Parts: sequence; structure tokens; C-alpha cells
Amino acid sequence: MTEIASNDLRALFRDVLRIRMVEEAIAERYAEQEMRCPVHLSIGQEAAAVGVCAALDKDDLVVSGHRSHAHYLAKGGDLKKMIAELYGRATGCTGGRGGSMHLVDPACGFQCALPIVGGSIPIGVGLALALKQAQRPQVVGIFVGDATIEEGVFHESANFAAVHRLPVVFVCENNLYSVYTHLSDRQPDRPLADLARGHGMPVWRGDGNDLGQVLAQSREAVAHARAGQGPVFLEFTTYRWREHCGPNYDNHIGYRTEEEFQSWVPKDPMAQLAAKLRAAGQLTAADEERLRGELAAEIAAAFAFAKASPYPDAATAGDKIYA
Amino acid sequence: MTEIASNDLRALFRDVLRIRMVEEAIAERYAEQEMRCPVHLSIGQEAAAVGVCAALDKDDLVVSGHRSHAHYLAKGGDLKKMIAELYGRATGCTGGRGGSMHLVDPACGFQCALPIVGGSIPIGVGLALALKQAQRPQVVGIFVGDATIEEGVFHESANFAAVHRLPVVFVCENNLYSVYTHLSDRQPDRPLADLARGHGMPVWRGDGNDLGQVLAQSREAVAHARAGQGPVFLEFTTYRWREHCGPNYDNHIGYRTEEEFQSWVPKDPMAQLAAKLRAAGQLTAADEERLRGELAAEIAAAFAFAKASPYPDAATAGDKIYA
Amino acid sequence: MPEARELTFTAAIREAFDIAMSDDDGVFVMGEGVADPKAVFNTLAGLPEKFGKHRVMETPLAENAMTGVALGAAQLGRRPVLVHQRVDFALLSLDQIINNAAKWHYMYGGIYKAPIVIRLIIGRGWGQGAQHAQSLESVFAHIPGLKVVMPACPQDAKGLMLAAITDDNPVIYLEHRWLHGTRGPVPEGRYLTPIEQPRIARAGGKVTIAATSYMVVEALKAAEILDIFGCQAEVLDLRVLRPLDPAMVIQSVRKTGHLITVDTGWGKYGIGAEVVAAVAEQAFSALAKPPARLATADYPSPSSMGLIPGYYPTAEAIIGEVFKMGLLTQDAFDGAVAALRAQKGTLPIDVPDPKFTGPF
Amino acid sequence: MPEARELTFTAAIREAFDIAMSDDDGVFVMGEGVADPKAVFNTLAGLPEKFGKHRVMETPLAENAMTGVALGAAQLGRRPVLVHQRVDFALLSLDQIINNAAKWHYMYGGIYKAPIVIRLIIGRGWGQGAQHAQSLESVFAHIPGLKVVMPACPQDAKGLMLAAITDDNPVIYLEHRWLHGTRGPVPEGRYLTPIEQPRIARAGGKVTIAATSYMVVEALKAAEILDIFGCQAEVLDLRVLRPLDPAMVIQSVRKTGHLITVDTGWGKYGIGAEVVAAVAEQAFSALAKPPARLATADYPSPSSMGLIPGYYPTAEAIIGEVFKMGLLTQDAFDGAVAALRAQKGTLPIDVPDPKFTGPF
Ligand SMILES: Cc1ncc(C[n+]2csc(CCOP(=O)(O)OP(=O)(O)O)c2C)c(N)n1
Ligand SMILES: Cc1ncc(C[n+]2csc(CCOP(=O)(O)OP(=O)(O)O)c2C)c(N)n1
Ligand SMILES: [Mg+2]
Ligand SMILES: [Mg+2]
Repeated sequence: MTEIASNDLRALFRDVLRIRMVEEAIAERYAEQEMRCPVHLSIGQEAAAVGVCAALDKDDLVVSGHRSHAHYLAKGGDLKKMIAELYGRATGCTGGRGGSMHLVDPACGFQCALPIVGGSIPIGVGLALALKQAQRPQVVGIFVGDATIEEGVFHESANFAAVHRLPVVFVCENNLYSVYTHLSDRQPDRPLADLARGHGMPVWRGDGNDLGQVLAQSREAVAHARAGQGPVFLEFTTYRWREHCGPNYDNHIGYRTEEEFQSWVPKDPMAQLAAKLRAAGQLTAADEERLRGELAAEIAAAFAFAKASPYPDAATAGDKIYA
Repeated sequence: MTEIASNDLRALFRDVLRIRMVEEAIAERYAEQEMRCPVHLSIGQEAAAVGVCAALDKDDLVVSGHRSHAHYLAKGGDLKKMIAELYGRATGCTGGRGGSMHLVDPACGFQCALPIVGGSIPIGVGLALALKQAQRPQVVGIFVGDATIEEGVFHESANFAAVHRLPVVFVCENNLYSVYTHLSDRQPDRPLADLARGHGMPVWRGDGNDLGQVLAQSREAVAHARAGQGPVFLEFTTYRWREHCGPNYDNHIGYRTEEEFQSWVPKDPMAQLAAKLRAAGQLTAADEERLRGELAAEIAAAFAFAKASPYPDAATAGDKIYA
Repeated sequence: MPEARELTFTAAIREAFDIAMSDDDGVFVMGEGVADPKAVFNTLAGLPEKFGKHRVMETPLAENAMTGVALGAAQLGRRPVLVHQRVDFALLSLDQIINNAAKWHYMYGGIYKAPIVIRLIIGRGWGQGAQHAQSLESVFAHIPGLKVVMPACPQDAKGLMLAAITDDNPVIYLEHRWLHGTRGPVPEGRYLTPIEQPRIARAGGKVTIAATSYMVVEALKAAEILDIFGCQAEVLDLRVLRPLDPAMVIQSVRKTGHLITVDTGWGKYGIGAEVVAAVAEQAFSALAKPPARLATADYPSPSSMGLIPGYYPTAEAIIGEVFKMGLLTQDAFDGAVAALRAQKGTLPIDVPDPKFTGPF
Repeated sequence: MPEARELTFTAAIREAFDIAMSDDDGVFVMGEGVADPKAVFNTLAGLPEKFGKHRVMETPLAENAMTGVALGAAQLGRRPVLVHQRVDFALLSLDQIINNAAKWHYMYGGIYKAPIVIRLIIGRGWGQGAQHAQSLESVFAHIPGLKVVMPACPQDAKGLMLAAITDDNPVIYLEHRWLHGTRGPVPEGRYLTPIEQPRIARAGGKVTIAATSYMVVEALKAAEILDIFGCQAEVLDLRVLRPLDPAMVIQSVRKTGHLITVDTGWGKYGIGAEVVAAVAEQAFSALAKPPARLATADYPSPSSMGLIPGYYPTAEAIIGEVFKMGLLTQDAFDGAVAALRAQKGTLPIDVPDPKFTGPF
């Protein structure tokens, strides 16, 4: 596996921290009841989003599902438009049409997010088909969860991508849960990535909380897909810290134990990365404080922008039904 | 792999020959335009049906798809009711409601056949769930084609069967084609059975035209499923002799070559079996002639029964919409 | 039977399951999240503990296969109830619902039955958006072989669920998220609400309002205010969309001469179309005025609350139609609208009541 | 433009594809069997050879994913046409059609388009049975964001296909198997039939028959015979079910005062319901008699030809409705029925013409 230079990681630390701080800000302000749409936070899972998107080129494409904030931001999505969308404002990335579960920013290649689980997988494969038909060099990253690959459409899409050798990078963030149902209640005891092997895809499996590993594996996988050798599959083990949907911690409600959660806290991808950088002398306390300050300002500005933005005009609700 | 006693095979020769003769009779009479429904013949593929069903107990259950005649007969389905169904008569196995693509005979455990490709897979898994819930010892055989497993519902069903360790025997007759489309246009180049391995299932792959091998592998697989160790997957390579749907040969129309077809003729499961039995001194020319005579009589009687049977009364067409 | 006890819609559903599962070992519930701590908006609370996880069974994400699995299990004496937290997810399973379950009894010549229930929740509000707030009952109601019910009050929520579970046919049970918190009288013990007919939710002689699901709530709100302003509306809760029995609607129209339909789905080729067509065919001369249909606006559900005004039919819109039919003076209409608005107060447009704070 | 050239419906579709693919490199066809020797009932004959197998692309069996793939490819300038040999198979893909394609433009605030065509063949006859002979247009027509067309003549088969391919929205193109062999005038070259309005298939003043797809053929048969017996029927080929423009139907009813709808699907919550409801709402007083709906019987399609009489609406049934409306004397009615039967001769009930010998 490729070694990752620690100054590469340093640049990525900013991205991880930024996503973390954005989502913590969302969590904090959600109770104000002004973000009136469901939110699925990625806190604890940021490394997969950041590592994979770092391995992608700017003009590569990405699609995601319900838990898409991190992917959107990691790919370079516009923060202001995202927060405005959560606030249902006209300045949001869909002008308030979609809400948090339909983030989109074609400017940076974040093609779409869709909350019907698995719904964006064939979209991503179709993008890859068009890229191949046009002999363009991009690849398409398709983010899925451990439950998403239970849907038949994953398999149908994987098979099609494989037979046509399409430039697709499947990225599975295995956080062990589908809402409140554990993997063991949903799938047999075998490596989940075997499903992808069944479709003839090469597979990388890694620690999704270790950004260095994510990045190294993603680079290999992306190179493979870009070389025209067909789709690849990445499985990253990770853990969701907050409730499935919404801003709170929920270890007390009974589907997982506080101990299980606590066992993941030391594996915090952000803390691990910070520790590594500090040890390498690449991140001083002052650096970090400055970074946090910059990001806090950016985030505050995004929320201010959202709140200052108007709601879309109800009279336009019936526009753009047909192109 | 278990050795199969040649007197076991002798009994099964009758079943193979019977299915062959039934389907040839259908092919012969189809042009009369009295069987007014689509027919999907299994000529050339009989060994898989017969071998698998021989490995099943009488009260085990079976479901099938569009190409179900052989499975129906091998499991013990009523020949008269089948032919009458093809003739659309009131005495058919569904009273003319379903036609050739909806064969059914619960008396022998042939639970259903369905022409929406993949449609009967979860039905079979649901039967297995109920068997397990009731702690009954039966297993369920689910017949699929090489294209059927491209449908998402196969994977969804396989995963569910695996996580609940249901007594399911998936039987894939890989005849290389989906209608007129070759496997290589539809799936990547890897063993098809890897898909089942991905779901954590043990897999047996064999020559579907070698009845001895089919039977031996099926017995092992069925024993595994019956022991409560979860679903299993059998892949049998074979070849369809006639057109996808209808009575004719169609090697001239361009989707496969006459040479390819000819290369399969020596692999005819019936001829191979007959040769083996003859070599073992278990089948004399006289035996075979007697057998053919008996079967011809039975088949003639079934056609006569069908033709003598009335059409269902049009006035009953609106009955039994709701139970 | 007089019955003072009131329950929420949620509790009524829960009670139906408790009774059904106690009475018949064959009944089991399956779906994503059925045994989780949220217990499908609490409608299944405590049942996994009481009946075991094999009878309140978590499933993988596999809507189409799970439907077939339910149908398969039903062949051997089980009575599965499959739950989807949103009807939108059921679009993945229409193959098994429409191609298989709906035709099972018929296409096998009556030798098999398909006693399964598919329970689907209709989302609304709190920014659910295009893929979590559809109301697709017309799609199901169009299909022979299915039965389709939409309870609008706690009593029917329980009675129709018990009837659905007892029925030997596939029953689509559509429940509106905004009804969960409503309260009403619910008889104790086992009773079945026949899957046969509408319910007269309120009697009246001037105009017939035929409504479905949550729109019955809006229709009743309208009817109360209309009453004050001298127009007695008869509110019919259609409740059973297949088999639809239009007789009660027709009888009402013969009395009132005026028909307004209000339903939770899209209007074109929707529930109201069938009701209006049936009345036009069978009781044409009873209509004093052209009938009117109210339905969700003919586009996908937007997420932002800024885009919601005008999307869903409301009591106010119903009163507007009554006015257009000439059944209210301008003054009465203005008064009715003012009264309605006062009643609504400052409740945001995207919640049914102040307690509803999302996120689903 | 006068145009003598006649083509079959099949050849008209083929010509549409030939033109569309020649004119625009972005257009490609995908589906199970599109490049096989049967060429989807010959509608694509020769096209794989002409345009290459990457533009007439075989697919695995994966209806839902292939729909999403088409939609995805359309985002980068491709214009895919997805073909299913039976509409019944499309039930596996309603998630991608309804949840995604129909809402694509709207839910992303207008930044994306969804220029895909989904071509679905409606089966009938030769024992197809419950799962290969459904006519599910109502399911699609109900959904905002989709366009839904059903050509009934070769000219529209070509013109609507070209229009569908040119349209920037998802278009569901439903083609009836029994129309494939019909013939009619077809202009040469590229022309678009606007996805906007019904077509007057035959003018007349006594009764309006609004029909879809193959039922236009039955309606025209009825109209010809009715004419002989003194009753001039106006036959409207609805042709575009979404967006439905009822204006032409209303205009016709204002002239005739009588409305009969005939469609290939099930009746309840079907196409006729919307047409009747729209007329009842918008042209109530124009109706001299209650409207009537004819549709496929309200149960699954049986396989046996013994069970088919009474299942599909026929010219005879249409004449029966005309008679019930009082527009024919008993003698005229008897004569019309006799004439129809004589015309039909001994053609079996399960084929459209003597050349149709199955098996699909
Ligand atoms: C088709 C469909 N079924 C069910 C749901 C409800 N749902 C939303 S997210 C989710 C869990 C998905 O789990 P996973 O793929 O592991 O992603 P994670 O939430 O863990 O990131 C479920 C069941 C849905 N949105 N769509
Ligand atoms: C859902 C669905 N899609 C397409 C079809 C049309 N169809 C019928 S059989 C068949 C091929 C199936 O191939 P396979 O599973 O290999 O079985 P085989 O015919 O070779 O026995 C197809 C595509 C169908 N019946 N159902
Ligand atoms: Mg997960
Ligand atoms: Mg095959």
C-alpha cells in the first residue's frame, strides 16, 4: 500500500475538522427548529469521505445517499448553499426543493444525493456509462452504507458496471448499523466485501477511521478504475456517533451500548489524525486554534447567510415540474 | 462426492426420458395452434431437474420460473393437468387461469412457477422461513436460470435466506443464454457461483448434463440445507436445444452458431445416461423400447385427456378474484 | 356499544397488533426497524419484548424480496404484516405486490390465498421532500386482487388493521403520519371494521365531502365551521378504496346534490376521479352542480416550508369550493375563513400539531 | 401534407429510431433483447448493425438498475431509450421511474433534466396470462413529472417516439402488442407529434368515444358500423395521457352530449375515471346522459381463451353502450351487432389477426 506523506494528511486535517465543525454546528442549532428537514450526521465517519474525495480528481463525480453532508463537503460542495438548503431557503443548493437529503453541487462534481436507500447507485453507474461512451477520463465515486448493499439495485448496478468495465469506485462506509438494526441481524457472517468479489470486482478493506489508510487504498482503487479495468469496491469500517437521524446522542435508547460507543471514541478519525500530525510536528496547538478560528468564522457566515436568505416564493412551487 | 449407484440412475432414466418425450410431443403438436400459450421447453436440460428433484424428499417444496415443465414433472407434478393447462382447459392445474407459465401442483410440493424472472425466488425463501418457523424438516428448491440471478431480488432473497439460515437450495441451470443474449454480454467473466459465495453460501458447481454428478452434488447440498446450516447454491452448466420460447430449433437465426449447438449434442444428458446404463448392462434395447412404449401411451392419454376436456366456462372468469 | 375510552391513533394500531398476535400464533410483523427502539413511531412499542423477535422481525433492506418472502410464508399458514416506514419505499416492491400478491388467488385458480398485510406510512411535513412524502394509494387502488384501506380515526386504525390481518387477501393499509397523534374513542378487545364501506364521519344535508385519511380531519374542521355559518356538510370517510363501494356517497349526493372530494394523493387519475366518475355514471341527475375535486398539487412534494402553502388541500380550500358552489354567501364565506384561521393560530404549516418536531 | 405511403406500426417505430439515432449521436437504445435477432418484434431490425451494439445495447436482467443507469447517463448528454418487452416487467423499476426520474428536474430545483424514454409493450392474447398482459398506464399517468403517451396509429407511433426522444422529460411510451401489425399512412422523414393533445380519429356528432391505444381500433370499428345505422360517433384517440388535455374531449361532448370512454387498462381508478371526472367538472351541463366507461374486466388476465370472452372491451360493447344511451333503436342495435359479428368472422378471440400465432 502506498505511503501517504504527512503533509498530504495535514491538508486533509482541515477538511476533516471542517466537516466535524459544520455538523456539530448543525447539531447545536437543530433544536432551534429552524432547520425543518431530517438531518443525517456523519460525525465520527469523516475520514472515509475526506480520504476518498482526496483520491479523486476535481472533475471526477460523486453520488451519495441520505447521509451525504460529509461527502458533499469533502468533494468541494458549497457550504453556504448547503446550510441554506437545510434552512429551506431560496439560496439553498436546490432552492429549497430538496432539503438536506437531496444535496447537489454539479460545479464540484457532487452530482446528487438521494434518500431512497440505493437509489443513487444506478445513477452513478449511468454517469460512468456516459463517461465511458464519451471516452472521458473521469471516474464516479458511489458512497453507500453497509445496509445499502442489501438492496437488489446495488447488485444489479454492480453487475452492469462490471460487465461493461465502467469507471466506478464503490465506497461502502460500514458503520455496523442500518438505523437501529445491527449488521448481524441483516447479513450473514462473512466479509461484506465478498459481495463485490462475487461481481468480479477487486476489493480493498480498511479502517475507515484511519485517514492515511483510507487515502492510500482509495488512490489504488481509483487508479484501477481510471485505468479502464472496471469497477472497484472499498469497504471502510467506521462508526456513527450520533443518532441515525437528528442531532442527538442516543446510546441510552437501547439498540447499542454506551460501552460500544465508548470503544469507538478513541478511534475518532479526527483525534487520531490530529495526534499523528502533532507527533510528526506538523500541527501545533496554535495551528489548530487558528484553523478552528477560521473555520468557525466560515461556518458562522454560512449560517448567517442561510438565515438572512429568503424562503422561496410559494408562488414558484409549481414551476419547473417539466423541463 | 458421493458415488451414485447405477440402479439409482436407472430409475431416473425413466424420468429424464419421460420429460424429453413430453416436451417433444408438445413441440410436435404446438403448430396445431391448440396450445395457445407460450411454452419454454427444457429439452437438453432435463438432468438438472431430475437430479435435483431426486435428491429432494417427496414433501420438500420446489418453485420455478418460466421454464418449468421439467421441474414440475421431475417433482411429480400431474402430467394430465399440465397438458390440459397448456390447452387452456378447465381440467388444467390452474383451470386455465395461468397457462404454461404458472404451473402448480401442491400435492407433490411443486408450489408454483412464475414468468416474471426472479419472481418466485422470494416466494421460495418465504416458504423456507415458514418451514423454519414451524420447525419442519423440509427444504425448498428454487430453480433459476443464469440470467435470473442478475435480478436484484435474487440477491435480496439470498441475503435474507443466509442471515436466517433458511433451508433453501438454489439451483441455477446455467445454459449460457437469456433469451438470445449470451452470458458474456450480461455478466463479467468470473464464476457465476461467486455471487452465492458472496452471500456466505456453500457452492457446488457441476456438469448439468451428467445426471450422476447432479444427483451426487444435489444430495450433498440438500443435506447441508436440511441440517439447518443455511442456504446452498448449485450451479449446473447445461444447454437449451430449442428456441427460448416455442417449439422450434433456431440456430439459424444468428444468436448462436450451429457449431455451438452441435458441440452440445454429444453431451445430451439423456443419451449420456442411456449409454452409461447400457454399458453397465442396466438398460437393454428392449427395456428402452418398453419404456418408450409405456411413456408414449401415458403421454398420448394426457393429450387426449386435455383435448377432451372442456374449456373453462367464460361465466366463471370473474370468480375467485378474492379469497 | 357505548365506549368512552380514548386512544391515540398510534396506540390503537399497537393494540390491534397486540390482539392479533395474541389471538393467532401465525401472525408476525416484519420490516426495517419494527423491533428497534423507535418501534415504528411507537406503534409496535413493547411487542418485540412480548412476542419475541421472531414475531417482530427485523429485515434487511430489501423491499421487493421481503414482500415475496411474506407471500411465500403465507402459503404455509403464516399471516405476515410487512411494514414500510414510508410508502415511497414500497415502490421497490410493486413487482411482488402487483404481479404476485394481487393475482395469487386468481391466477392459481383459487387454490392459494395471499393473507398478507402491507402497512405503509404516508409522510408529510418537516421538510420530508419529494421521496418521503408521497401518497400513492391510487396506484394500489387501481389493481384488482388487492384490498386498500386508509383509516382516518383511531377506531378504524384498530378495526381495519384487525380486519386486514384476518382477511385472506393482500391488504394495503395506508396510514398517514399526521394521524398518529390524533385521539378518539376506541373499543376494547377484538373487533373488525369490515373492509367494505365508507364511514359517515359527520352527517349533513347541504354538501357531500368525500375524503380520505388525513383529509377527513381537514374536512371535519371545515364542516364544523361551515355549520356555524349555516351550511351542513356531510363528511364521508372513504376508508376502503378497494373494493370501493360508492353507494354511500351516491346516497349522500342524492340528499345534498353537491359533491366535493378531498384526498391526500395527487388529483389526476386519483381517488377523487374514481369517486366523481362513479357518481356521474350512477347518480348523474342527483348532482345539482358540477362536482369538485381537491387533491395535492400536481407536482412532487417540495421540502422547504416556504413552498408548502398551496401544496396540500386544507379546510380553507374545502370551504372555498363550497362557496364556489353557491352554498355560502360572501359574508358567510369570509366569516368561515376568518374563523378557521383564528383556530389555526400560529401553528407552522409543516406540522400537524405543536408537539410534532421532526425529524421524521 | 398529403402522404400516401403506408407502413405498419412496427415499421413506423423502427423508422423513428433510425431517424433519431442518425440525427443525434446521444440517442441510444438499451434493454433485454434489443440487439437480438427478434429485434423487439422487429421494431429495431437492422439497427444494431447500422449503429453498433453500443447504441443498441443489450442489458442484463435488472429493470430497476437499468432505469437508473439510463437516468444517470442522461445527465451527461445521452438520450437513452429503455425498452421492456412487457410493461409488467417495469413494475420492478417503479422506484427509479417514480422516485427518481419523475422528480429529477423538480427536486433539484431545475438544474437537471431527465431526457429518457421508457418504451413498454402491452401484451394481449395467445394465453399471455396474468403477468404478461397488463396495461398499467394509469399507474404512470398518475405521477407528475412523467409524460405518458400511447400511440394508436403508425403515424403517431413514429411521431410520438420522435417527440419522446426529443423531449427533455421522462416519457413513458406504451405500445400495444396488437397494434404492431396494423397499417396506416406515415410521413417520411423527421416529424414530431406534440405530446399535448388527443387526436380526432373520426369526426361525428352524436356520441363521443374517447379511447386509448388498441381500443381506438375497436372504437373505429364500432363507429363505422354505427354510421351505417345512422349514429355518427366521434372517436377521440386520447394518445397523450399526461399531460392530459381534456379540452378536445369537452369540445366534442359539447357537440354530442354523450360520452363513452374505452381504454385498455382496468377501469377502477383508470383512464376513463379521469376523463369522465374532468368532463363532469368542466362541462357538466353539456352531458345529456350519464357518461359510461368501458375497460378491461376488474380481475387479472386469465390465460385460457375460454375465459377471455368478456374480459376486453370490444366494438360490440361500445355499441351496447350507445344503445343503452338511447342513441340506437332496438333494430339498429341488432343490425349493428350482426354486422360486426359478420365482419369478425371466425377469427379466434385471442389474436388480433390471422397472422398472429404467438407465442408472444
Ligand atoms: C428504500 C429505502 N428503505 C428504507 C429506508 C429508510 N432508511 C433510511 S437510511 C436507512 C439505513 C441505511 O443504512 P446504511 O446503508 O448502513 O447507511 P447509514 O445510515 O448507516 O449511513 C434506512 C433503512 C429508505 N430511506 N429507503
Ligand atoms: C422481470 C422480467 N424481465 C424480463 C423477462 C423476459 N424474459 C423471460 S425469460 C428471460 C430469460 C431468462 O433467462 P435465464 O434466467 O437464463 O433462464 P432460461 O430462459 O435460460 O432458462 C427473459 C429475459 C421476464 N419474463 N421477466
Ligand atoms: Mg450503516
Ligand atoms: Mg439461461
